[in-house]
Amino acid sequence: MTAVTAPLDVDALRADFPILSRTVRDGKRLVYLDSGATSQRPNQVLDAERAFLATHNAAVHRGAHQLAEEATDAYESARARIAAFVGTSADELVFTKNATEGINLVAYAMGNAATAGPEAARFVLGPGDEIVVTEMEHHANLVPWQQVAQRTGATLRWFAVTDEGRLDLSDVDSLVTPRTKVLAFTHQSNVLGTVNPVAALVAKAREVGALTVLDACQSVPHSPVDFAALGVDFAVFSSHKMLGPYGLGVLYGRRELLAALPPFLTGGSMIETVEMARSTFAPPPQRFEAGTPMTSQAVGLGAAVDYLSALGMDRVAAHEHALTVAALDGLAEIPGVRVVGPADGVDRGGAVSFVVDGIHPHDVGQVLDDQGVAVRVGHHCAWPLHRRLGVPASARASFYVYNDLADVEAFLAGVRETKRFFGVA
Amino acid sequence: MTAVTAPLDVDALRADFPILSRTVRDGKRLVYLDSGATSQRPNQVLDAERAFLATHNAAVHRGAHQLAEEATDAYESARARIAAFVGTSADELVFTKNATEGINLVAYAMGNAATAGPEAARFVLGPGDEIVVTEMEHHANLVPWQQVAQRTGATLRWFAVTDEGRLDLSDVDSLVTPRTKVLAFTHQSNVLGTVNPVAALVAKAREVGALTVLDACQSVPHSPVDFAALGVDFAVFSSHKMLGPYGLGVLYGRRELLAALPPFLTGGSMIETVEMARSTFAPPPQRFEAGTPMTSQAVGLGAAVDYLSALGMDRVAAHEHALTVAALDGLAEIPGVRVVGPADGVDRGGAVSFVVDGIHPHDVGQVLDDQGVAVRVGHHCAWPLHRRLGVPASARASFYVYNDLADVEAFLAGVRETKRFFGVA
Amino acid sequence: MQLQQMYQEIILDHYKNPHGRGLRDPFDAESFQVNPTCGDEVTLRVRLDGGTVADVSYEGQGCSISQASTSVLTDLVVGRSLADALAKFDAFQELMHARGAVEPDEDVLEDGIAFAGVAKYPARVKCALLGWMAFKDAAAKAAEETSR
Amino acid sequence: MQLQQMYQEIILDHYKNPHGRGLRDPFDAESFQVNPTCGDEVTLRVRLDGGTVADVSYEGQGCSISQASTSVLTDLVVGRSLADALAKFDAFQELMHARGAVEPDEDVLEDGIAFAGVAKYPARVKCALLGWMAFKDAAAKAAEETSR
Ligand SMILES: Cc1ncc(COP(=O)(O)O)c(C=O)c1O
Ligand SMILES: Cc1ncc(COP(=O)(O)O)c(C=O)c1O
Repeated sequence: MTAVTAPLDVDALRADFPILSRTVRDGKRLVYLDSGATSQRPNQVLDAERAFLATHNAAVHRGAHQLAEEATDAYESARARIAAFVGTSADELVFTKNATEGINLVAYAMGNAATAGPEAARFVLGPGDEIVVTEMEHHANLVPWQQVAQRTGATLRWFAVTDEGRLDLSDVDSLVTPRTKVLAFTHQSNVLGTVNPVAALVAKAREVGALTVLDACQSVPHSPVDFAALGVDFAVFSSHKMLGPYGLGVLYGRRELLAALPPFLTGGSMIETVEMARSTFAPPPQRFEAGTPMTSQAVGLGAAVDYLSALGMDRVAAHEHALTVAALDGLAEIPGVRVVGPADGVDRGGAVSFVVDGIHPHDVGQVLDDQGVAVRVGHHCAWPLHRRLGVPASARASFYVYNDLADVEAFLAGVRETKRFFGVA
Repeated sequence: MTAVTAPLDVDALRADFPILSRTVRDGKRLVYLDSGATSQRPNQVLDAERAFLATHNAAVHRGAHQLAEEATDAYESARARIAAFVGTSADELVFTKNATEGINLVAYAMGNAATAGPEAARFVLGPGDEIVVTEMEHHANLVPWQQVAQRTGATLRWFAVTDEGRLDLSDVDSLVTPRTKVLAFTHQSNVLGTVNPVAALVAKAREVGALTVLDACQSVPHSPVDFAALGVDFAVFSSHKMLGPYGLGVLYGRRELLAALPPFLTGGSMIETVEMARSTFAPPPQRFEAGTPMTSQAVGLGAAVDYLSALGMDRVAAHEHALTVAALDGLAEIPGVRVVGPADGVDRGGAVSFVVDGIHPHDVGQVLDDQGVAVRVGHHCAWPLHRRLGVPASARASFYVYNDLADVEAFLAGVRETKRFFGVA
Repeated sequence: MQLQQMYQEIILDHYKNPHGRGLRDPFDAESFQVNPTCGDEVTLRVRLDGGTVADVSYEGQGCSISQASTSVLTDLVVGRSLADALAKFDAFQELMHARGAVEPDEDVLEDGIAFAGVAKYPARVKCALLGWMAFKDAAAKAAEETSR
Repeated sequence: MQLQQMYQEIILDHYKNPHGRGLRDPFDAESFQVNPTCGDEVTLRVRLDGGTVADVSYEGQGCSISQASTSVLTDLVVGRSLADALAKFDAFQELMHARGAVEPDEDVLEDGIAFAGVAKYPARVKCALLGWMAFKDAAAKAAEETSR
C-alpha cells in the first residue's frame, strides 16, 4: 500500500464483469455488495475456462493422447500460478471443492491418523488433546473441529471475542498449551472484517508444538498473502470469492506435513498400488485429490490470479480500504446504526456488518435490495459470534475490485431510506 | 431401444461440440474415444453455465437480494431436472464434487454413525460386519470401503469375476449374508462394459438387510436409468462423464436413509443451529452440502440432462450399442487382438478394452494418438480387475453420442497400423 | 417501488402490535423452530380444549414478516377447531409457495392475504412460515398428547 | 509421422533385445517402482564394488519406452563410479523434463540421447524414468548399506 501506487481504474475494469451491467428490481442499477459471499467473474475467467473446454479438454494425469497432455499441462500450470500467488509451490497445494472441504480434509485426515501407521503418529487426536479455535470462526472452521473432537475424544476450546470484535488474547497462555494439537483461526473475519495477529498466534502454536490451520477465505482475495512468510502449517481459501469458478477450493500444507498426513477421500488418481484387500497411496498433492479433479475450474482460477496479479494485490487492498473507511464513516453519521466489528480501518478488511435499531436485518436487506443494493443478511455462518455480540443477525456490505465510491454512496442512501421506510428516527 | 426410434443425427449434433472440429498431431482429425474418462461438452452446456454466471450469479440459499433469489432458483431447478432424469426427486439428490466423493460420503457417514446417536444405529459398522464389493470395481468403489473397514474393524469381501468378464454369482449365498451391511457394486464396468444384474443383487441384499450402493458412473450417461425402479439404496454418478461440467457429482439416497444418515463434510449451509460446543444439522439434501455449492456446475449439468433428454436416452443407448458391436466385430477380425470383457454386445455397454499380443497398451495408445485417435491406456482405475484377467494394462476405446461409424473405422485402422508399426504379425 | 407490495400496512401493524405474544400456561405442547440462514427463532405453545385450539402463545425474535405472520396466525386459529386451523395452515402454506400465482381467499385467511406479496420473494417465504411451522408441529404434538 | 521421433530404432532395438535383464545375486540393494497410472513396474538391484557400480539387474513389465530406457541405463552405469552414474541420472532426468528444449550430450548419455523425442510426450516421461528412479533409489540404499 505504498502511496505511489496508482489507484485501480474501476470504471475500466467494471467492463470486464458482464453481470454488472444488468439491472435489478425494475431497472435499478445493480450495486453488488455481497462479494464476501461470492464474487462476480470477469470475462477473462469465463473465457479461459471455456477456451479450455472447447479446445483442450480431456481427463488429466491419464491417457497418453494429445488432449490429455494439453489438459494436464493446463491444470498443472494453473496449480503452479495459484501456488505462486500465495507464496508457495505446486507440491504444497491441494485442490478441493471449496474451502470447507479443505478444513474437513485436515480434520478427517487427523481423525484417520489413529489407524494409519507410525508415520501419521504426530496427527493422532484423542482424549486429553485439545483443539483451539476462536469465537469469530465461520462455521466452516468450527463445526469440522467439533465433529473430530466428538469422534476422537479430544476437547474443543476457544478464544473469546472482545466487545470491539477483536480476539481476546488475554488468556492465550492458558488456552494454548502443550495439550493443544491444533490451533485453527481465521485470517480475516467474514463478519467483523477484523484481521487477526497471525504472527503472534503462529509463534505461540510453535512454542507448544501445535499445528496451525489458517482460514484465509477472506484474506487471499483481498490482500497480498504469503503462506510461507506467515509460517502457518495449513491454510485454505476458495476460488469463487476471488473472481474464480465455483467448485474449487485450495488447501495449502507445508511439504513435510502433507507428506506424512494420511489420505482423506480415496479412490482413483490418489493411489500408488491397489489390491482387493489393501492399497498404498501417491505422494501429495495427488494423495489428496481423489477422483476426477476440478480441471477447468483450476484453469479458471489460474486466470483469476493472473487477473488479480495484473491489478496488483497491494492496489486491491488499498482500494478496498478506501471503500471500507468511506462506508464506516458514512454509517457513523446515521443515528441508530451500529457497526458490528472494529469501527475504524485499522487491521480491518472490507466486511462492514451492522444493525439498525428497531429494524431487523432481514428488513434492512429487503429495502436495500429494492434499491438495487445487494447485501447479505443473517448470521453469515458465524452464529456463535453473533450470539456473543448480542445480535441475532446483521446486514453486511462487502467490497471488491469492481466497487467504487458511488456504490458506497448508494449503500448509505439505502440505509437512510430503510429508516425512513420503517419510520424509525 | 424400440425399433421405431429414429437414429441419432450425429452429423448435426457434432456441430454442438466445438472441440470436435479441432485437429491433433499435425492436422489429423480428432477421433475422441475417451468419453469413458470424461466426455466433451456441447455449446448448450457451456452457454448455460456462462449465462448463469454473467446474469444471475450470487450465493444460493442465503442473501435476500434479487440475484440470490435467481441463483437459488437456477440451482434448485437444476437439481429437480437432474433428479427427474434418474427417476427420483430433488430431496433425494445430493451434489458432491464427483462420484468419488459421493461414495466416500456414504462410507464416511457410516463410519461416523458410531458417535452420532441412536437414529444412526442402522449404519454403524464394526467387527463382524461385512462390506461386499466386486473384483471389477473402479478404485472409487473399492478403496473407500477398504478404508472404512480398516477404521471400523469391519471385513471387506468381494465377488470374483469370470474369465468372460462377468460377475461370478455362484457363491452369492455365502458372500451376502446377514453379516453383510453394505453391498457396493458397479452398474456397468468402465473397463469391460459388462452390465451387472442389479435386480438380482438388490433382491439378495434386501433379503439379508444390506444397504446397496450402486456406482452408476458408466450407466447414467449412456442409457435410461431409474434409481427408484432399480430399488437401490444409494447411487452415484458424475457430471463430467455426461456432457456436464467438471467438479460435480451426484449422490442419490432413498429419502428415509438420507434422513437418518449422519453428516459427512460439515461447515456452512448444512447446519440447523450452531453453538461453540455443539451443532445440529439441516435436513437432507442440505445436510450433505457443506460450504458454497457447485452452483454454476449444477446449472450446467441441468443443461446437459436437458440435452440428453432431447436426444432421448433410448436412442443414445441404441446408438452406442451399434458402435460397440461394430468395434467388437472389427477387433475380432484383427489377429492377435484380445478384447478384455464380453466379446458380444449382450448386457454390455460401450467400453471396449483390449490388448494386442506383443505390444504394450501404452505403445498401442501412442500409435493411435499419432493418428488422431484418442483412447485411454493403463488399468483405468481398476487394477485388481486387470490383475485378475492377467493383463497389466489395456487400451480402451469408449463411445458417446458424438461418435460415429467413421470413428470406429479410424480406430480399427489405427489398431492395424499399430501392429504394422511394431512389426507384429 | 415494489416494497409496498411486500410490506402491506396490515403486516407492519401486526409487526408493531403483535397479537397473542408471550408464553402462557397451561399448554399441551410446545415447538421451537429456527430459520438456519438468519437465526430467527420462535417458541410456540398450543393448548387444545376438546377439538378446539384454546390458546396459542409464542415468543421469539425475527424480522417483520415472521413476527407479523405469527401474530396473524393466532388471530386465525385460536377458537377454531383443530381441523379448521390446519386447513388454514394448508391454505397459508399454499399461498406462500405460489409465488403470487394463487389468489388468496380472504374468507379463509383474513389478514393473512396481506402476505401474498411476500410470496413473490422466495427468500422471505421461510420467514412467513416460521411461526406456522411451529404451530403445525405443536398442534400435532398436542393432539397426540391430549388423545392419550 | 511424428512417431519415428519417439520410437527411434535404438529404442526399439533395446526393447526387443534388452541388456542386463533378469534379477541377479549378489546385490546390495533392491528397489521396486511402479507407475500408478498404467501399472508398469520394475524391480531393480544394484551391486556396488568399492565406489563402482558392479552390476545392475532388473525385472519388470512395461511399455517399450520403460523397458528400453532401463536397458540403456544398464549400459550407461555398470562399470562406472557411483558418482559418474548419478551424474548420468541427472543428465537423463534433465533431458526427459526438458520437453525437447535441451540438446542431449552424446558423450554422457550415449544411446540415451534417443529418448530426446520421448521428452516431447509428457505422458511418457514417467515411463522413461521408471527404471532410472529405481536405480537412483537402489543405488542410494546400496551406498548406505556398503558404507556401514
Ligand atoms: C465406474 C466408475 N466409477 C467411478 C468413477 C469415478 O468418477 P469420478 O472420477 O468422476 O469421481 C469412474 C470414472 O472415473 C468410473 O468409470
Ligand atoms: C471466513 C470464511 N471461512 C470459510 C468460508 C467457507 O468457504 P466455502 O463456502 O467456499 O467453503 C467462508 C465463506 O463462506 C468464509 O467467509
